[in-house]
Amino acid sequence: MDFRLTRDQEALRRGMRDLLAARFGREELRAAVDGADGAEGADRVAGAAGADRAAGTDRSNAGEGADRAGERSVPGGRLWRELGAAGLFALRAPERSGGVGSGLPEAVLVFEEAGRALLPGPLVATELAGSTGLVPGAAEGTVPVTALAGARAGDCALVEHLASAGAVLLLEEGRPARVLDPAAPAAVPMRSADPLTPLHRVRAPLPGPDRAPYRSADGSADGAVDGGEGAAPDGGVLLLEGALLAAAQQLGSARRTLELAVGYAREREQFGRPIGSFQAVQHLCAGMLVRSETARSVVYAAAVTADEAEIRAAKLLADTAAVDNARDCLQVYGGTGFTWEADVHLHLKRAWLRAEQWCAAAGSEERLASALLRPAGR
Amino acid sequence: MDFRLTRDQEALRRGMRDLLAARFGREELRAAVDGADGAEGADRVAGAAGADRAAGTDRSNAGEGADRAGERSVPGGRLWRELGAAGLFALRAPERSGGVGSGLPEAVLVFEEAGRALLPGPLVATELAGSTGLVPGAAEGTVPVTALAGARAGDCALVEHLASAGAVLLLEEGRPARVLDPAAPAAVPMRSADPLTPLHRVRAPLPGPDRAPYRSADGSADGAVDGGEGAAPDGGVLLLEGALLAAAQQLGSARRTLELAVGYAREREQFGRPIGSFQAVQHLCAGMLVRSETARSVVYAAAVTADEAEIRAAKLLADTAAVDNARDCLQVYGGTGFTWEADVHLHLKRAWLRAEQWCAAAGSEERLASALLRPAGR
Amino acid sequence: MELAYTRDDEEFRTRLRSWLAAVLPTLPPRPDPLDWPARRAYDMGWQRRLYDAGYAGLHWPQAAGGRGATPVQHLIFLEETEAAGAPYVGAGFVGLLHAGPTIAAEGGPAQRARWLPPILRGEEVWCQGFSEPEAGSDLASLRTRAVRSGDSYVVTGTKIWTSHAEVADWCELLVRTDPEAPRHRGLTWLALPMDAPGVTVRPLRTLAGSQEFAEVFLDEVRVPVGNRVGAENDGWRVTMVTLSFERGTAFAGEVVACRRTLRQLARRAQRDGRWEDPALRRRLGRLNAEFTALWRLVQWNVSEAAHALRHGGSGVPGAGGSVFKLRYSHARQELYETAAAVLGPGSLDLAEEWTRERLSSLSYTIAAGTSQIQHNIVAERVLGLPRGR
Amino acid sequence: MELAYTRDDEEFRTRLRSWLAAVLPTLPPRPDPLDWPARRAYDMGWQRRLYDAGYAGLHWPQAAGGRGATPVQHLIFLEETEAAGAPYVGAGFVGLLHAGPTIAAEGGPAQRARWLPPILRGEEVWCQGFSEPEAGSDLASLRTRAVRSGDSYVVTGTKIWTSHAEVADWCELLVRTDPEAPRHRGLTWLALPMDAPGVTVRPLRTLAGSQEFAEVFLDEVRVPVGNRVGAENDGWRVTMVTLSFERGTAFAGEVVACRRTLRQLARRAQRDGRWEDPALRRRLGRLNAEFTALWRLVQWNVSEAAHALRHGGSGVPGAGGSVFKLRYSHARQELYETAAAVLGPGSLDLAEEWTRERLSSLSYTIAAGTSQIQHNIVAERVLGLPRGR
Repeated sequence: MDFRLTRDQEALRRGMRDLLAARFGREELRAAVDGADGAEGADRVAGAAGADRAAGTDRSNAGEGADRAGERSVPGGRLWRELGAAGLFALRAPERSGGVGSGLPEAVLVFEEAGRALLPGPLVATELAGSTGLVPGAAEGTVPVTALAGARAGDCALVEHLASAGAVLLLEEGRPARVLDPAAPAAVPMRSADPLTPLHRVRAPLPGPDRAPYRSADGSADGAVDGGEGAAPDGGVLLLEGALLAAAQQLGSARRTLELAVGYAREREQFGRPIGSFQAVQHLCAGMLVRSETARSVVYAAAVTADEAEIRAAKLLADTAAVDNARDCLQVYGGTGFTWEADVHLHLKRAWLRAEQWCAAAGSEERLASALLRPAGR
Repeated sequence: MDFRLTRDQEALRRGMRDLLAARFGREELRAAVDGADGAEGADRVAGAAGADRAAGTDRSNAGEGADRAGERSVPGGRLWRELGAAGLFALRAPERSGGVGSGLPEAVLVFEEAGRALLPGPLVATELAGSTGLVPGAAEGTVPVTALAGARAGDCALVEHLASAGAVLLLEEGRPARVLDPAAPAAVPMRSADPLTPLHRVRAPLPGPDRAPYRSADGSADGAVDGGEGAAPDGGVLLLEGALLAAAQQLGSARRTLELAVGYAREREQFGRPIGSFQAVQHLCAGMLVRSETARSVVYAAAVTADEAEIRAAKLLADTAAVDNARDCLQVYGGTGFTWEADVHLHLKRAWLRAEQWCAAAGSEERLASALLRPAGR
Repeated sequence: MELAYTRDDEEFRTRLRSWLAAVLPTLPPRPDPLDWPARRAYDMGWQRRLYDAGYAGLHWPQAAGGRGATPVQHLIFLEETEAAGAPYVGAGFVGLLHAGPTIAAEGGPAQRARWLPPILRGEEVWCQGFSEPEAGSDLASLRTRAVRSGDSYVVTGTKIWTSHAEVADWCELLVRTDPEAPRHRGLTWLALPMDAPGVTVRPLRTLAGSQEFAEVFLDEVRVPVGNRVGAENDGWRVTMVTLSFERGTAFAGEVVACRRTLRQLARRAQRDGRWEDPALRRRLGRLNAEFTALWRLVQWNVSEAAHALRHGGSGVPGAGGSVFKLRYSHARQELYETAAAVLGPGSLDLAEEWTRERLSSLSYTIAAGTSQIQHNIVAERVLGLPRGR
Repeated sequence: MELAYTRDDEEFRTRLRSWLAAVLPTLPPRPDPLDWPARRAYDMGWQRRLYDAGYAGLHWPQAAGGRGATPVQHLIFLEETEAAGAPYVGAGFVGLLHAGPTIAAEGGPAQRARWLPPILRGEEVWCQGFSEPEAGSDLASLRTRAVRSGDSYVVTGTKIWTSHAEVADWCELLVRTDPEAPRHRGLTWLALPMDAPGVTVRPLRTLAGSQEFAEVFLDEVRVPVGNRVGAENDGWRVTMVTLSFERGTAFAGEVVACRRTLRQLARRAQRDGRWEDPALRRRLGRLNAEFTALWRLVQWNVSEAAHALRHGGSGVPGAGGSVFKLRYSHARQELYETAAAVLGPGSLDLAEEWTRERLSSLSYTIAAGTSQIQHNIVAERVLGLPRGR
């Protein structure tokens, strides 16, 4: 047992961090936000008497601002293709299929970096589609894939980046994964709280085979699947893998807001000294580290074991770490953090969103409770 | 509207505080604890090979140590008779029945002082019995009365001070209050966590009229009830009044542990200065004040309005204030607070106990939730 | 412990309620939240109606043109207007609740005559220029400089978190006149005309996406010496006198509103089938207890303030308000966190007012003194713990 | 990221497991918790068996008579002994985990030869005399005085929170030898024979009612100068070297035990009908996640320690341990609060082990550095925030 990262893993992480710093640094992030914001902003003032209002924006398209503006980071756009070339979406595909042949741990490290950088787009579903080969073009980053994941009858499920997606993964426990046409789900656009993640809501019952799926993943429709290996992967398995990758993003975000808070606490002076010398601020920051270190240990372990209970535990703790760290970072920043210009709110909103996606808390808590009643292994 | 205490109320509170300081100060408190502890301690070492073990203590009597030792404060003993003479148990009885003729607000102030002083004994039930005249001798403090309150079929209910009680109030919602013989409930002694409150547990279904009640409060058995006014009070009403008096005790405890913490934080030095000058300790203490002030406002208001929802709100907030303040006081005291000799644990244990008595949290939360669905009055 | 209102107070309430019932249907439609001039017009129109009906400056001293009402009547006013859905004080906030009372308490006769009546009549809007980018929790560290030059001060600096700056006529400004003096000394209170040359207002967008606030940039703005209230270098005292001119009524209307909001949330939970979740129900039940208690805490503080006023004091000390603010800030955030739990995925939808209010609620533990600062105030000023270092 | 164990480690585990399966049934019955001599005999008997089987001083360097096992093997040892229900280290705690390692690192050859073998063989019990009534969080403020007199130090003072003092042969004692020196200077480490004249042990009762701890009163106790480890006035460094001789394994056995306890609690909830309460179920589910994560955090810290050791370090710095301790203390308290919620009224019954453990768990945020102090350590030493004043 040596839980630490291997040299290759460290190098992979460093490579992804450098790539994102070069291609999606703070400037690109804010450009993407401003782009999305322009469209959304135009929508917001519709109906207002403001002199500079932008007229004629169709409300149903408002959420797609993120895709239209901030050109580089548009799903399927230039950055996505670069990320695809770097292997982000095919890390776990076998090398013979053009993938990298890595495992979940490597995917987790890379997604942690994506979460840290607030990289937008339907990354998780595209990785699942790319690594399983379910959707051609996903691995290369040219066909963004989104997901309808784990919704049960009566649920109201979120779908992100539907307008820019080339396919929708439909993931249900106990059934093979299916690939739907993005036009298939009866989706209603939302005004997304996360400026970089346009959202639709879909109310289950979900579209069945009779509703013209883009392609059914069991091979019954056109197109071969997964290099011709036949049976589509189980929806429940992909759901858990997706939850783990989302947890990794949450972890990256939690560690980033900790960095932001500590940096600010060192620089910002009030009452003649850095606020980081006040116990109240120190304890907020220390609590943030405790959260992110604890979440990290279980996220990495879940990547190694791929155990259902452990993945659910990882998602629970990473959700809490991301949301609570963003909240505490905001508190450390004070008024500065309450501005649109600070990045804190982007982390908080994305963390809120991801906590609702890919196995939300209540369901996982129930599963983890039930697991306690089963005889313990050693 | 003038929410502040009247002069008479201030005087009443001051009188009770002075009386308790004179008759049940810290020395008497610790003597009572040591007395109870001697009996309980003897029980604890039974079976041990310790040289000083006391042999032959019947485990089933262990909980009654509090009643046998610490003579002054034994329910029904000298202090109780003095408190009876001061009106503690008949504050709300009409003057023509020998009571004080006060209202719930006065009872709340007096019970707040009792909670502050950690006065032992079945005070709440005895006051209910004394003020309603349900049990002769209750008002005078010569007949301690305990209660079986609000237990539903299948519940396991706590009864305190059963061995020293002369009667048991059986309080059920929607039914008249009844008075039972202390021998009636099939009670099993517990090893009480609170050294000053011996406990039994009774499993519902509770004893019915066929099981030889001491006296049925609807007048069907011997003895006139409530000055001959006929119908016994509703069990649900007494249950709520009991909850309010218990909340008042919790409030007194919460305010006391705040005083203790602040006093200790001012005196105790570490790192060359009073620990109360450290923000971490300051914030613990400030949080305690916020809890006790908020709880106070709703406890006092509930005493005025006697509204069910408000009483339940008062009990919820007072329970939380008492328990959390005791916890934080312990944290401020550090190791010192972890000793048996410090009073902190007595407050914590009593607060835990009272939180389980007289309307526990889950039921009240449900009621308060349902109340939100009813049309709001103004 | 008397929660019933006196006959006088009940009559006040009845009159107010009748008036509200009559006047509210006559109001124009609410303006768009992004249309500042329309909002100003709406808020000033409401203030004018209050003035005409004798409710303007309810809690101001009669000598300042107010009604000299008791804190209890002020509380009734806030409760009834909120319950009736009347407009908020809006653009009148700073004038009525801070700048006006400051001028009433510390201004000269001419200043009072010039500035107070237009506030009461809804003719002039004030904004507040206290906070600065480098002076948040530590207001005394503010850097905006004012240099005396003849009959004027020449003011240069940046103010932040200023509400209604876009439509304000005046700004109550705290500036540094003596850079050599210790932090709390050397500050001066000025009334800045917002149309003075050198004043630039830039909207400040919050994380909630709203533009309720602005930054105000001051570039060698000349402010006549006659616009100074109080002595030069005495601005800290002048300001603090009024900041503690608080009679337990702060946030009182909001507590009334939160209680209504909570009932709406419960009905929403019922509608969406979320009521079946006992954990959520209990959370709602506990919030009911919480806001019940907070309303009583308001009444307690108002009673204390009324008592203090009757005995010559000015109202509750700011520290009592800190206890309330700490609890209320937390309760309000918990209310909207609970709303998010009720909405589930819908909590990500900005079309839901719940979502927008959840974002706004994040400011409550930061604005007007972070919860960290409030804890310090309570520990040191109320509990008398030794000062931290 | 490798969670699988090496073949060597798996063989170590298999051998240990077989040995435990063979030896545990042969142990005498557990002694009564209040019978100190019986407890000593039991714990020392277990240590002797470990010694005979080659497991004594597993993590000690071989030069000190230990096995020089890796931190990973130490972790396996803690996991397997806990899982098998083997005895705890008990009365051997201070000798094996603190005083022994201190002597191994800082003692002279004669001192090592005198004190280390009896610790490993289970022949001598050590206790710890660090904390004092006036020196809790601030250990450097300790006041117990030691005055040099010929070949001895004459020691006077009071030590508190000393475990196993009643049956200890030796006490590792931190005393002040230079009252003029700054707080952390002027301290000296001494090995005190507990049978020396002037030593009085008084049991200290905790709020849990137990007497696990004692106060030790020292009245002009003579300690030979030869019992000093390290230089005079260098005791702080000597002590801290060993306090940070921590390889991520602290509380590892407890985490294994908590996970078992949590499963028992779930079954208890099921038995008592409390499983029907979804709020309670979810709380148990979240605890499952929490302790899963804590176990992984232990493995992470052990891996870091093993790596550091391989590269010449001494193990994890104490600050990494602070992160773990903060989280674990809170999780343990939450575990027993949840147990109280499961038990309801039964949570007031001391006959329930849950109730007694709930009381004991209260010490976790206080003992060995309060959570407040741990937060400071994390903020300043790990995050590098500026020192508080």
